[in-house]
Amino acid sequence: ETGACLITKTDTNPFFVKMKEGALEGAAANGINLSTFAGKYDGDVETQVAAVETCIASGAKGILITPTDSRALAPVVTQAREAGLLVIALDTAFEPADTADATFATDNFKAGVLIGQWAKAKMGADAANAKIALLDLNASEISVDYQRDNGFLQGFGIDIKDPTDIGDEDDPRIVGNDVTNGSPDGGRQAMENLLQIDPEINLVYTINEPAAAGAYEALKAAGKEDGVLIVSVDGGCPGVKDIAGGVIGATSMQFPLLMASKGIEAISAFAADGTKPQNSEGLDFFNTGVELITDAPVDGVPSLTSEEGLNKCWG
Amino acid sequence: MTNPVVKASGIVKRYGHVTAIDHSDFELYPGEILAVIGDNGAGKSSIVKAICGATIPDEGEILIEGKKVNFTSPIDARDMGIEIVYQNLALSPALSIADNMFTGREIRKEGFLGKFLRMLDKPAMETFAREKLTELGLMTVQSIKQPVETLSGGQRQGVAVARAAAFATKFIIMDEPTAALGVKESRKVLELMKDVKARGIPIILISHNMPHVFEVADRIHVHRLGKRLCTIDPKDYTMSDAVAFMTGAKEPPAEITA
Amino acid sequence: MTNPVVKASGIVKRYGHVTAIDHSDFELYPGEILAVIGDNGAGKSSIVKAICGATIPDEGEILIEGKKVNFTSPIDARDMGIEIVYQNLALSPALSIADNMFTGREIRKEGFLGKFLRMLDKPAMETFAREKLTELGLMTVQSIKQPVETLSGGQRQGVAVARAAAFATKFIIMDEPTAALGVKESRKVLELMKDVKARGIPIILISHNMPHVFEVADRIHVHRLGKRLCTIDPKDYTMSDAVAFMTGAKEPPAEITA
Amino acid sequence: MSDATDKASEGQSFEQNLDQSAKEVAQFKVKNTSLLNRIQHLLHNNPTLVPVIVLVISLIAFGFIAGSKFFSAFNLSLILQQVSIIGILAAAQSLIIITAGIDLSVAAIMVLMSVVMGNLAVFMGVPSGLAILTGMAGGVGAGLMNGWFITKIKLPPFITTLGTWSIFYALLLWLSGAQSIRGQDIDANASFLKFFGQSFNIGGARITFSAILMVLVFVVLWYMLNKTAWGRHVYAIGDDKEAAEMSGIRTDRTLLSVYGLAGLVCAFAGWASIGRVGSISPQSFYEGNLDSITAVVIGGISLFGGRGSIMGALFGALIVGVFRSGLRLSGVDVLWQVFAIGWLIIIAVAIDQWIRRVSA
Amino acid sequence: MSDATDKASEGQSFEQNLDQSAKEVAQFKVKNTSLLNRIQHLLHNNPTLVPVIVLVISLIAFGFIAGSKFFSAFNLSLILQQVSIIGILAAAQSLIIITAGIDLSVAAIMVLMSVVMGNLAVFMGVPSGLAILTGMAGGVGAGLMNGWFITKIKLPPFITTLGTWSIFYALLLWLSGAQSIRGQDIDANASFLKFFGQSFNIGGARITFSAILMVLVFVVLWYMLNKTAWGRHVYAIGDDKEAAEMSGIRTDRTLLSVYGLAGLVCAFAGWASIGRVGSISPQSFYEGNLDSITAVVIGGISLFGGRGSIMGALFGALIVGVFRSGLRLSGVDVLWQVFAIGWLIIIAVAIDQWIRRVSA
Ligand SMILES: Nc1ncnc2c1ncn2[C@@H]1O[C@H](COP(=O)(O)OP(=O)(O)OP(=O)(O)O)[C@@H](O)[C@H]1O
Ligand SMILES: Nc1ncnc2c1ncn2[C@@H]1O[C@H](COP(=O)(O)OP(=O)(O)OP(=O)(O)O)[C@@H](O)[C@H]1O
Ligand SMILES: [Mg+2]
Ligand SMILES: [Mg+2]
Repeated sequence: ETGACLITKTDTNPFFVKMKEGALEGAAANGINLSTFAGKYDGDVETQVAAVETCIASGAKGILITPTDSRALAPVVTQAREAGLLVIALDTAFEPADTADATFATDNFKAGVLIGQWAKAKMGADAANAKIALLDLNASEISVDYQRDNGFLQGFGIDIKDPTDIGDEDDPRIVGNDVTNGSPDGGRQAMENLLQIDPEINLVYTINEPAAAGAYEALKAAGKEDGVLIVSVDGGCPGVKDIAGGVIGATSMQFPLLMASKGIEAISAFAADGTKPQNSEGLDFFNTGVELITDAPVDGVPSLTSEEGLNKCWG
Repeated sequence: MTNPVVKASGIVKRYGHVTAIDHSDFELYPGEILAVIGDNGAGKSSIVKAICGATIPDEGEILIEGKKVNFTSPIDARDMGIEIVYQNLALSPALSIADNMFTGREIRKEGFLGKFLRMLDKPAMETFAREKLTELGLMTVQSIKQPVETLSGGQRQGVAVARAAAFATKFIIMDEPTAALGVKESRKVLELMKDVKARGIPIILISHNMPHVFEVADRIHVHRLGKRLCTIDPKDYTMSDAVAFMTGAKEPPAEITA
Repeated sequence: MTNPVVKASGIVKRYGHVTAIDHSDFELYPGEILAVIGDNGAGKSSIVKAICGATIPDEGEILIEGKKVNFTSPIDARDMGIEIVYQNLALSPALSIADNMFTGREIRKEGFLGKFLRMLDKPAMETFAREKLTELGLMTVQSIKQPVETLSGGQRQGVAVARAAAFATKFIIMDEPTAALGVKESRKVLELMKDVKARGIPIILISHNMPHVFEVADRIHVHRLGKRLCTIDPKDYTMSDAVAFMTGAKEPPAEITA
Repeated sequence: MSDATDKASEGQSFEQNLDQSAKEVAQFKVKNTSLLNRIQHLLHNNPTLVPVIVLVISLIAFGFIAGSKFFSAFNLSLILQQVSIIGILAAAQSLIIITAGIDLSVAAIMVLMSVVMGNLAVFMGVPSGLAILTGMAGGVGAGLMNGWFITKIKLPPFITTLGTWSIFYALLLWLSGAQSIRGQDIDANASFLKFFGQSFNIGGARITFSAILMVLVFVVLWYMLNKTAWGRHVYAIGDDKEAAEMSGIRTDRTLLSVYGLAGLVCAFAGWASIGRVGSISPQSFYEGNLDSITAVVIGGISLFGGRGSIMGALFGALIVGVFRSGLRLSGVDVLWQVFAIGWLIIIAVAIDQWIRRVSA
Repeated sequence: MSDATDKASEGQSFEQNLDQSAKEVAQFKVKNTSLLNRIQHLLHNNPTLVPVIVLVISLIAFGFIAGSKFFSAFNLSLILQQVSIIGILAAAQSLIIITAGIDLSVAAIMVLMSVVMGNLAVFMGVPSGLAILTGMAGGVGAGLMNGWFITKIKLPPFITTLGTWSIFYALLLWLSGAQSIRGQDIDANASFLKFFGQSFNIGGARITFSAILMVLVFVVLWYMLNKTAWGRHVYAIGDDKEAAEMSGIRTDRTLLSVYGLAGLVCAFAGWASIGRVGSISPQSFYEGNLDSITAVVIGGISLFGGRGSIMGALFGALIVGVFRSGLRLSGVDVLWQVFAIGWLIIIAVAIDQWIRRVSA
């Protein structure tokens, strides 16, 4: 029986929980004995390193990993590959990407760009006077955080300066950044704070949909829920329902189940005859795709409705 | 002879290599003041702690009013009306004098406030506490709301003694109650003990003060090397005999050894 | 008259509403045993603590051997060779007897181990500690490695007294050193005090035990209501006079009040 | 027999004049009652005033730094509202810290109970009231579980609640599938869960019910701790558990009641958090434990137990809220906010210590 | 004068026979020395054996549950290696907990110093040795900063290190720009930083230098704590600070040295972590504080200070490592791993408590 490991960033984020479910299903179908591991929090390098080591020790054939730090995990992953394991990065690429044998990921920057473009088109002429609130993840600015944030701003047509830095922009339309820890209570508090700085905010970027839900509550409490656009990234089912319910204007949907099942297939193939997966053309990773979900489609940005989204959403 | 209030036999308590009580017996009779004397470290505190449940002996049997008891905590003893003045006093340092005096039997306000809101009647408790301290002659306590940790050593001891004397119904154990007290305050404690005895409540008094012991005790239990060496009647023996027995300078005559 | 070793004047210490020392004076002369007596809470412990830096007085001046001192911690006093037996003993409960006796002046092994690896010479410290306890007649301490918290009240006090007597070079303050001690052990402490005095080291003795005080003291400082009421010579006054002065039963004659 | 005379029941000879000794309680004239002196005494007798002073100072300071936006009635009421959940948790935490314990599981209990209420009311069709009652009972149960380990198995509170924190956290992830329950679903099926999210306006200030709940919780607990025998026992246990036991307090029973009550308060916080956050998210309040402990300590309650007033924790929570809000409004970058809050925690407590020392 | 006779310097009359009193040290025959009794005495005198026993039991248990994979020399050495960083942190934490303090900033100091070393050596061209020395000095400085607040400003250690934790954390995010330093870059410019990542094999086991460092740190600190005067002072301070001060220990100076030393140990942990992880990540070890405290408490060191052997923390760290590894290898779902670890913490400490109580 072929052994494989799935190492996710955390086991608390529904995104990774779904990824795990997808992987376990795929593993069962392919006759793979899958062990799962997770860090205790975003950025928990130590636990992921230990997990990779345990995988090597357990004689697994391959590892699926969402690296919690795209650089710091490189040495131990190299060890694993030297020990003959197939290593596939899911969701987040390593730096450089060829640290792993393959990467099955969403383009988080692209996901940001999509909602940025949508917001710009949706606001039309008002975009020039937009007042933007940016609700990010946390103070440590991990890659998902800056990629989504900067992608959104670029899509909206703002000069992002350093694409790996949050908050270095000087466009006057940006009211401010605040952190949410990706949870609704953080989203609400951050939104309240930014509203205090400028009550005229009319566009809100959020790191994920739970934060968006919290931001919406703050807007509602301030009686501003109608005039403000909220955009987000993830594509969890509650998020898609929030699109339908008018809470969120648009969100970029990712496909964790696809990443997981592709990953399992790749390991199964590798175990059978040693073939390694290929990247998408022109990219240094295999793109599992992003879809913009909105009930107010705009020209030039292809999108799905919330109804269509509900069939594809992952949680 | 009447039945003893407390009858303990064959009590043993060891801590690792250290033996604190070594097959000791103990009796307290109704209405008496029993003094327990002995060298430092002889095991006096240990044996009274075993009687009131503050330590659980390794071996032996304790009967209170003829019934076997197995206290697991001093609260069990207290519920039977046994009060103890511990050598280390057992006061809560940050609480006030009144709070300490009433722990576990606080006075509640009359009427609705007390019955339903369970509100404490602090003035009543403070008045009572002040009264008791005055009875002991502790006139230097300037504020009855002072936390106990700010009291002088003797003032603290006074609080512990007053508490025990006020609430006991079965018997009182006093472990060196006058050690830190002044001349006047010690005298008051001795008077208090006589009062308590007059109320019919027996007392176990541990003390190193021979004149005090010989003044108030009806019987003296001499403790030596973890066990009872003998019991003597203060009318039959002198202080120097007692001291000689307890320090091992003299062997007690066979008829009183136990 | 010779110059005093300690001369304190106008010392005041207040805690919120409570006055512990109220403009008190104090003197200790070379080679004497000075007894300090007074009611519980009179402020005896407070004034000696002020002298050795354990509390910092609000007002007043302290001279030691004629030089003004401003101790901020008892360590300053200790560095001058002043040792104190505190009423609450100041022992570290979880440490062994030997460790407690030597805190701050441990003995190190000879040679390389001691010099470079700074290794303690535990056997030497334990032998010394056992010797000192034996000198005090504390024969019931079964293991010298026992943590102090497992000792009986009197055994603990013995450890504190032995420590102070062994290391003092300037003077010793003893705050009720025999309170918890037995007859034999108290006697040994009194002998020890006489020895120390014979070595030329003066002692401040706080005690409620009048026979002890009158036996060893060269001079008696009577403390009342936070200040020195008078100083008496034990040869000129009886115990009952002293007790009467300290409890406020009698006014001392004008020539001895201070 | 040379000591025969000493046997006379009249005591030793030197005690003969004792009956003439003084009979009044000692009193001293205190001369200087300058203003400073009187303030010192006031603080000495009411140590809770210290965090109040720190709070006022920081309000004024941020009024200057962050400008009028900060000092508006609206913003001040917003701080109150933002603080309310952590404030309620801090009340539970205070109870436990006063007994010389510490509870690392308060936030996990809170979130777990909000998930329980939500699952029952939103997905399983249980009437909201019953769902809430179940959550409350669950909170008490979780608290009692902590208390049981601490009193019966004699585990240290720190390690117990470190363990149960993992346990509760795993349970809440399992129950929720790591997924949040949406605000709209709650509104549709169980709007009573959002009861504490309601608010009313007075003169520009918006007061939410959760803020009122917080104040109520503190007042009730303050009453219980200071005016009832139970409260005295709680302090005595925190002060010196062994002494408390020896002086007749049933320490185990009292501790159990404290942990159970704290669990109930956490469940209330969970209910209130649904109103505050608008949805139920298993990811919320992950650092709630540390935040609640911070509030308690800034409020002057000793981590060693037995000292400090629970009201301090309320002011402690408010101080943290004021710092956070003031820094955001002053436009400080998130990174430097973390930095500044570190300093401000230290400085706030240093001021507190300093004032206490001066007044000691 | 009626009491004239009492003035005789020969003492009171009843003391006349004292010179004949017994003169040997008390001794008792202890009859029953059954095996159980002797084991009890052994444990009583060597409480560190208790975590050792728990460790052995859990090793055996997981040997059964997780099978031969778990019990291989390789996996056991892997556990040692995985535990090494948290183990070193636990050594620093033990030092502080023995003084009745607690340090929430150990992990932040460690990561900050690894970032400092990395920045200097990799990006600024400073020779590795010098970069490491700077990091060490920084660790001492950070520790002294904690110690200064605690001794001079008299802040409680908990709140001090909660504050400095934020401060150090903000600094390390700032210094690193929240970016990790790549393993390749370290190899190219400053491979000495990875010194502790090296390893050698003995009979299937791979022993890394970081594991050796951990053991060394514990041995040295154990020696200092148990065989030198300084160590006795550290214990005395933790036991009762006021008594220690009164009996002549310069408590402030000793505490400062403890915090400085702990900072140095954290810096060593930082250096070792570079070798262990292979790169320098500002996000790693965010929960290192709690993990180190867990190890210390499971190792039987009292959070109230003054009691317990530092060696206990080593075994505590190993116990946690064994649990984690065993659960992982048994294929337990992550969620239920969290759940199980919660229970296992509680059960491990319960066993510890139980054995101690039996042997008391
Ligand atoms: N917890 C304990 N652990 C170890 N030994 C103990 C413990 N408690 C008491 N002992 C020992 O038991 C013996 C008896 O102690 P105990 O306190 O009963 O003496 P005592 O007669 O009351 O002495 P004192 O007059 O000094 O109060 C002493 O040698 C003491 O060291
Ligand atoms: N920290 C403190 N806070 C408030 N009051 C205090 C404090 N320390 C001492 N006092 C008060 O000061 C007075 C003097 O206390 P002190 O300990 O000096 O008495 P003492 O003469 O040594 O008595 P004893 O013979 O009982 O030991 C007492 O009334 C006591 O309550
Ligand atoms: Mg005793
Ligand atoms: Mg005194």
